[in-house]
Amino acid sequence: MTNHWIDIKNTNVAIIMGGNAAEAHPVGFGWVSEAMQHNDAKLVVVDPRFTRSASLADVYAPLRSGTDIAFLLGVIRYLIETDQVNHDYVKAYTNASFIVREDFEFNDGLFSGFDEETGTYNKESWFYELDGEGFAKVDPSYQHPRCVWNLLKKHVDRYDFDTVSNITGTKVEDYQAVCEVIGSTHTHDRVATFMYALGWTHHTKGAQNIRSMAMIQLLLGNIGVLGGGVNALRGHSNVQGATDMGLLCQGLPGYLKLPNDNDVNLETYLRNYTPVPLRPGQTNYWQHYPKFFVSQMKSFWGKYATKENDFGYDWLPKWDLQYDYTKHLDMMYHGQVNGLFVQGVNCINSQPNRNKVLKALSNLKYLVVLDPLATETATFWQHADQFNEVNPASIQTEVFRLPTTLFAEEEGCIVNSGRWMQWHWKGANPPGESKPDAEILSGIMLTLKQMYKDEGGKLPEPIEAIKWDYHTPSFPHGEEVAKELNGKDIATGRQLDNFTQLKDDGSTECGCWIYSGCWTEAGNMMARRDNHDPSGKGITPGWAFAWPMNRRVLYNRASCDVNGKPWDPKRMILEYTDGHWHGIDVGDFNMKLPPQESAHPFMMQPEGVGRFFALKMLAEGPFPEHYEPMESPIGTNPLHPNVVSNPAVRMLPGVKETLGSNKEFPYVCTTYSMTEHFNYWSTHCRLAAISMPETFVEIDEVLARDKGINNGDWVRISSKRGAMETKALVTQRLQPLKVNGQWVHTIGLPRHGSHNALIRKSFTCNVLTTEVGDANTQTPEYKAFLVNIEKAKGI
Amino acid sequence: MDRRQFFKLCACGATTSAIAALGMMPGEAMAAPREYKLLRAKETRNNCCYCSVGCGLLMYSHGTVGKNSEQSIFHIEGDVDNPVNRGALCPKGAGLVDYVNSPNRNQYPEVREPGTNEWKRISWQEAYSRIARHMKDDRDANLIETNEAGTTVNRWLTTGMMTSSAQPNEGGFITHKFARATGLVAIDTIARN
Amino acid sequence: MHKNERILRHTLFDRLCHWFIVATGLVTFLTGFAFFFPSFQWLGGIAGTPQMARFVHPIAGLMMCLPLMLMLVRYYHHNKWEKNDLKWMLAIKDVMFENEDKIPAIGHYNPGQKVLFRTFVVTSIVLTVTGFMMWQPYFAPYFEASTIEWAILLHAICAVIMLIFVMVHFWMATWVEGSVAGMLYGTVSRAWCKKHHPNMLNDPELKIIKQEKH
Amino acid sequence: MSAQDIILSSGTSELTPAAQVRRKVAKMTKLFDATKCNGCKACQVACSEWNDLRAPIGEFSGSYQNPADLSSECWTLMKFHEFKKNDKMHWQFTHTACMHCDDPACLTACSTKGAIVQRSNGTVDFDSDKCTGCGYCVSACPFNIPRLDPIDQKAYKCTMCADRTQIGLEPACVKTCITGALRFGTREDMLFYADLRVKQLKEKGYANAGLYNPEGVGGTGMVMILHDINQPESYGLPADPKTSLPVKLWQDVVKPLGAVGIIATAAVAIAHRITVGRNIVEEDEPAAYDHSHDDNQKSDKE
Repeated sequence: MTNHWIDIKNTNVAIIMGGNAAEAHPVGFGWVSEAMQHNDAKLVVVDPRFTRSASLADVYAPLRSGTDIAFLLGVIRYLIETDQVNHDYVKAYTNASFIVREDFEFNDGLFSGFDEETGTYNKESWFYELDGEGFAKVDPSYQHPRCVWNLLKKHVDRYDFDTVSNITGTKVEDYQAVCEVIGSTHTHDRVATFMYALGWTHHTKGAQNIRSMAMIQLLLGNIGVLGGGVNALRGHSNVQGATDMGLLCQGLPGYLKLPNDNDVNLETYLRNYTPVPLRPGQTNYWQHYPKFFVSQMKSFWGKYATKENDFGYDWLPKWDLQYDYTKHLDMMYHGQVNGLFVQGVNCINSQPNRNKVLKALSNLKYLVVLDPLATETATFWQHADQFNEVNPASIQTEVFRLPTTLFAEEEGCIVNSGRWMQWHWKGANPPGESKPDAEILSGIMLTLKQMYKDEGGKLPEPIEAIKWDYHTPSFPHGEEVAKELNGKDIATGRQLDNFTQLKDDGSTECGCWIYSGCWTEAGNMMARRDNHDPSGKGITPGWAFAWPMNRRVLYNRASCDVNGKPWDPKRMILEYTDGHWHGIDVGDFNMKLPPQESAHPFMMQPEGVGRFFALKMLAEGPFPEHYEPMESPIGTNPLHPNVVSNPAVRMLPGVKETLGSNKEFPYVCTTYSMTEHFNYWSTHCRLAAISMPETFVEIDEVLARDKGINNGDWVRISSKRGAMETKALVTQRLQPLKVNGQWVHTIGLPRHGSHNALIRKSFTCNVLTTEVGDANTQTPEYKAFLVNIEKAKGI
Repeated sequence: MDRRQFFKLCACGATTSAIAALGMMPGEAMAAPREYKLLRAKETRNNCCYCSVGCGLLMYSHGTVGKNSEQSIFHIEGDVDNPVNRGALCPKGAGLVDYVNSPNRNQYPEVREPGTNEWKRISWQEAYSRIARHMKDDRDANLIETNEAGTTVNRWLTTGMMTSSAQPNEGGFITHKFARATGLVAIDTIARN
Repeated sequence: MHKNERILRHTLFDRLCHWFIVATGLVTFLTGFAFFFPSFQWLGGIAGTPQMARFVHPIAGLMMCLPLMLMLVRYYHHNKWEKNDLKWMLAIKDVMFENEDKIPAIGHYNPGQKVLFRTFVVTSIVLTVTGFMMWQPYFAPYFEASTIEWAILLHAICAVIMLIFVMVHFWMATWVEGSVAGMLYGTVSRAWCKKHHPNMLNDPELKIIKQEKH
Repeated sequence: MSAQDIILSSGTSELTPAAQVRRKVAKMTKLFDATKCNGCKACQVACSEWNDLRAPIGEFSGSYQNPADLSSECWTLMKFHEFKKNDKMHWQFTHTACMHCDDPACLTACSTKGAIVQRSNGTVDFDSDKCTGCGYCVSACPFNIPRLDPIDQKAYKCTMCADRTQIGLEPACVKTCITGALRFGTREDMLFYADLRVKQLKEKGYANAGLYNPEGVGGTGMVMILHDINQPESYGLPADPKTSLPVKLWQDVVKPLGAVGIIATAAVAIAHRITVGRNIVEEDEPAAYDHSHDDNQKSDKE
């Protein structure tokens, strides 16, 4: 979230699309409710299903799953067409006026530089035209035919109401109603917020879904202001923290990059990731990359990180490919992997294509499961009727199941969607011999260290060097690690005040630069519990700590104009008066600078502005484009039949054969979470199991009639990957949509099945889902895939 | 009073007492509400472990923090001071006490030996040693120190790690150090799905 | 000879039935009274606790009603409406004030007793049926709430009527000397018959028990 | 809690009213704003959690509504109603729990003294110690709320968290409610707030919005704001709940008449006995009668 949960109360229009806040983030939705009652806000819900969010919406529009980009680009076209654009904002704070290279093209669904063979783009042409000094050329008058504004207008021109309606299945009048409400926020005194979650990311073009929305927000001037923003409603309680901690195949803590094979040494590495400004006078904050990285290496290797050995740079593994989970699982499936650690994840229920996951796990030599609960992943080798048909004797995996603590039994900090780092305290001892993850991993690490010391082995240096100098090395306390994350001056041992004090000479250590300031000499900032809200705008500076710098609204420089005057005085975050900045939040810029010099609110970008044109950031193009899901119910793309689906999607060998066609599998299936459950955890919780004891599948009345299915009947759902049986819920909340001349039925499948918990034994939806994922993040397609459904006898 | 009257009186008295004993006596207690169950229970602040709203919790546990009492959590409700939820909790959060006390919690380190069909309880030290042995054998055999171009890459691809997105940051950082120090590249979180 | 004759009015079986009904009826009415007038909840104490009273009441009620119905069947032939009955009813004032010469002769049962009989027939059937309908937790769940409410009302009405008739029955039985003894020991004297139920002596099936003198 | 916190008690009458409240406290009311509810079930779960209730884990019953019905282990249940009106989808949710009527039919119908009471703050509570399990409250409740427990055979329902409210806290369901659909406060405050909200809804185009506070039961301790007050049935609520005719007849007619009848009968009988005396048969040979007892017994045994 660029903003935070409470800030939603300041909005005028809340758009829930690609998410279902009322069900998946209920307490967050409470702030929508607050806005509706106290700020007369309108709620717009766009979803294939009439959800519990939709039940309270002022405007609801159904759309076909997987067509969000068409929907949103149509909104952009509508806004430009009707001139409902916040021009002051767009001119000052976006790259609308920037001129794009001459060789950039978009033809028939493909951007310039596509390589058919590899299925990837050469992104060379997706860039600004530079002048002699290396700065991007701009044309503030928008006269240049290749300025971003004109390219954008041309790009979205195809998405008129009828085209959008034809693709999405949304009725034109519903669509228009949504457009009008969104458009109403283009003025300075009205703001819209978009709330999205897995409904947008679980697609083969998830990142572009979000970009499309971000572009709308830029057009309307809604980013960086109170009640606005781009608000990802993240899933798990600390998935924000896990991402901050860089627990991804190409990441390091604090959004630093894990080096790849091209970053042959530290010097090259730092050069590659330290950007140069693209416009004069930029803050270009990533210029400090070396300070962040070197300080992090000091926290990794301690005294072993010296200038002479490039601060231990070579001990970091380098990647040659993106070894995300899907890729690694594919390697597992093909017998190329021996071991897997699974920490608090129920892979066999949550990873796509269950049958493949099962086979892949069976190929392992050892599997270590750290989990508070008895998950199906740890017992994948156990036969369980039709739910897990295996022969234990034939599975040679050695499985360790290690009991871990839960939130209630440990102290530490978790980060919510609004980037609040909230410290929590231990309330009781865990059951049996359970231990926190950190203690277990320390136990293994210390044993490993000893083994390398005793026996030697391949590359023992990093294992020896890794800094484990905690008071009790076998159990690093949360407090110690939190201090390590904040960083300190090595010579004096003083905790740093914030990341501006970091140095690239090895004199400071800091585990995660964005967290710096969370545990200073003044103590644990995350444990602060002053809920005072002096401005009444929901900014509680004394409650916990929000990274970075205790800043509650990101990009807040964009809340005022170039001269430092708030666009809307009622939404003042910061204001420049009497030669100083005043305000209710920590400025997201150098507050020592006068307004004209800080008027590049997106200071992490080398050009300081928001991008309609995304340059080389994304895999499938600098502009979003509607592509059909990999399994399309209409089998074509009405915009460009030659390029049906996302051309940049990674297709691992053999995966193409696991995709079904609309002939065999005519219905769109979409999976989702329900209010009563949280993934596969709460299935072990009695109260949750009572309130939703069994999974089911939702189908519309027309399809039910055609198939002779009554409410409560058993049905069999099949995809190219597998089949499952469950009970049907026949409902009016789903409806067939007219798409490209045919009726498309959507089937809704909740994801909370389990055969090993307190709820009734059932299949999990990943029996059906495909591992094909987003071209950038590889997040698998869980929201739009094809299935067939028929009446069944039942289990 | 003659003898007859005396007996009559006694009989009356006995009857009255009998009737009273049958329930005519006044003084029965009126309906009292159940006693407030949190009196003196230990209160601990925490945050919900489910979604990312980060709702504040108040957890109530049995026992004082005295040396002889083993605390166990018996009630969890919203923290009214927390500005994000102001005491409210969703159905999942409202039922957290059953999650903490789920009958399906793991209790001990266990191992399932290859090809068998059962769990075997082991000690923590045995678990550490056996896991570290697996790791070392695999790492020593499969760590790639340089690529074809001769660049030092030090990656270990034959073991992977799915990391938790519910553990605190501190655990996350330890996890990261654990993974990168050994050369693991294939680490991922459920953040992707 | 004549003086040692006794006339059989109630067989042993009927007497056992009657006193069994008295016993179960006492429990039923006391416990029922406790529900009807919660101020008299202590009457339910006869069963130990109010909960036990609630548990016992339907069982005792059933144990009362089943033999009662049996008796009603057995006594049916005595309770047919006869010619003189109306006259007797019109002369009720004389009955009550013992102007015996003005009372028409009647048989085994007088019309007052016949009315009592009919009331017991009706109320015991209604009480049984409605009792089942409101019997928690076994039978009540099979009925609609609104049906049960009417059942409860009818049950109460019938119980009150039955109680009043039981009181009348008790009043009359204790008024007419020899009646209680008749129900206890089965026989009445010829004089008693002549006085209260003269036509009974005309019954061809009249059973006379002769007693040997000491 | 002393008797002085009770306004009404079952098994009392106008002749013998319950001890009258001495501790004057404000009447408290729970407000359920159906126009703000999204059916998340937090209230349902929080109720079970606070009151230590665990209904059996059921099965899918063709709806989001789980458990399928209220029970002695489920005092608050979210009910789901979906329908289309004027081609617009409606999904309405009803927070189903005790309405805490001002004139509670359950209390009127209760067969046991003090088993149902109305506390001075207006909440209607069951005293399971006294409950005999007759089920009269179950059939009398116009909202179909109380349920008998299959094990202890006592009636249970929402207590408005009497253990919380007595020390000044809100009920668990209200505390946990996310959207503000549930509120708790003095009756005055809640009616004031409801009035404002209904006006706001009318301005927003819900011409029939209104407050469900049925007069038939003297008003309720849980009032509800509905989109369409003319159609409470669409929320599964009775249009005109009240103490039913049979219960009223039973309490107000049959009981007093019965009492009169019984007393009158007894009075007449006693008067008759005193005035007329016993009806004695003059035997031909009175002496013979005295012997007859023993003889009769013998004769019967023959």
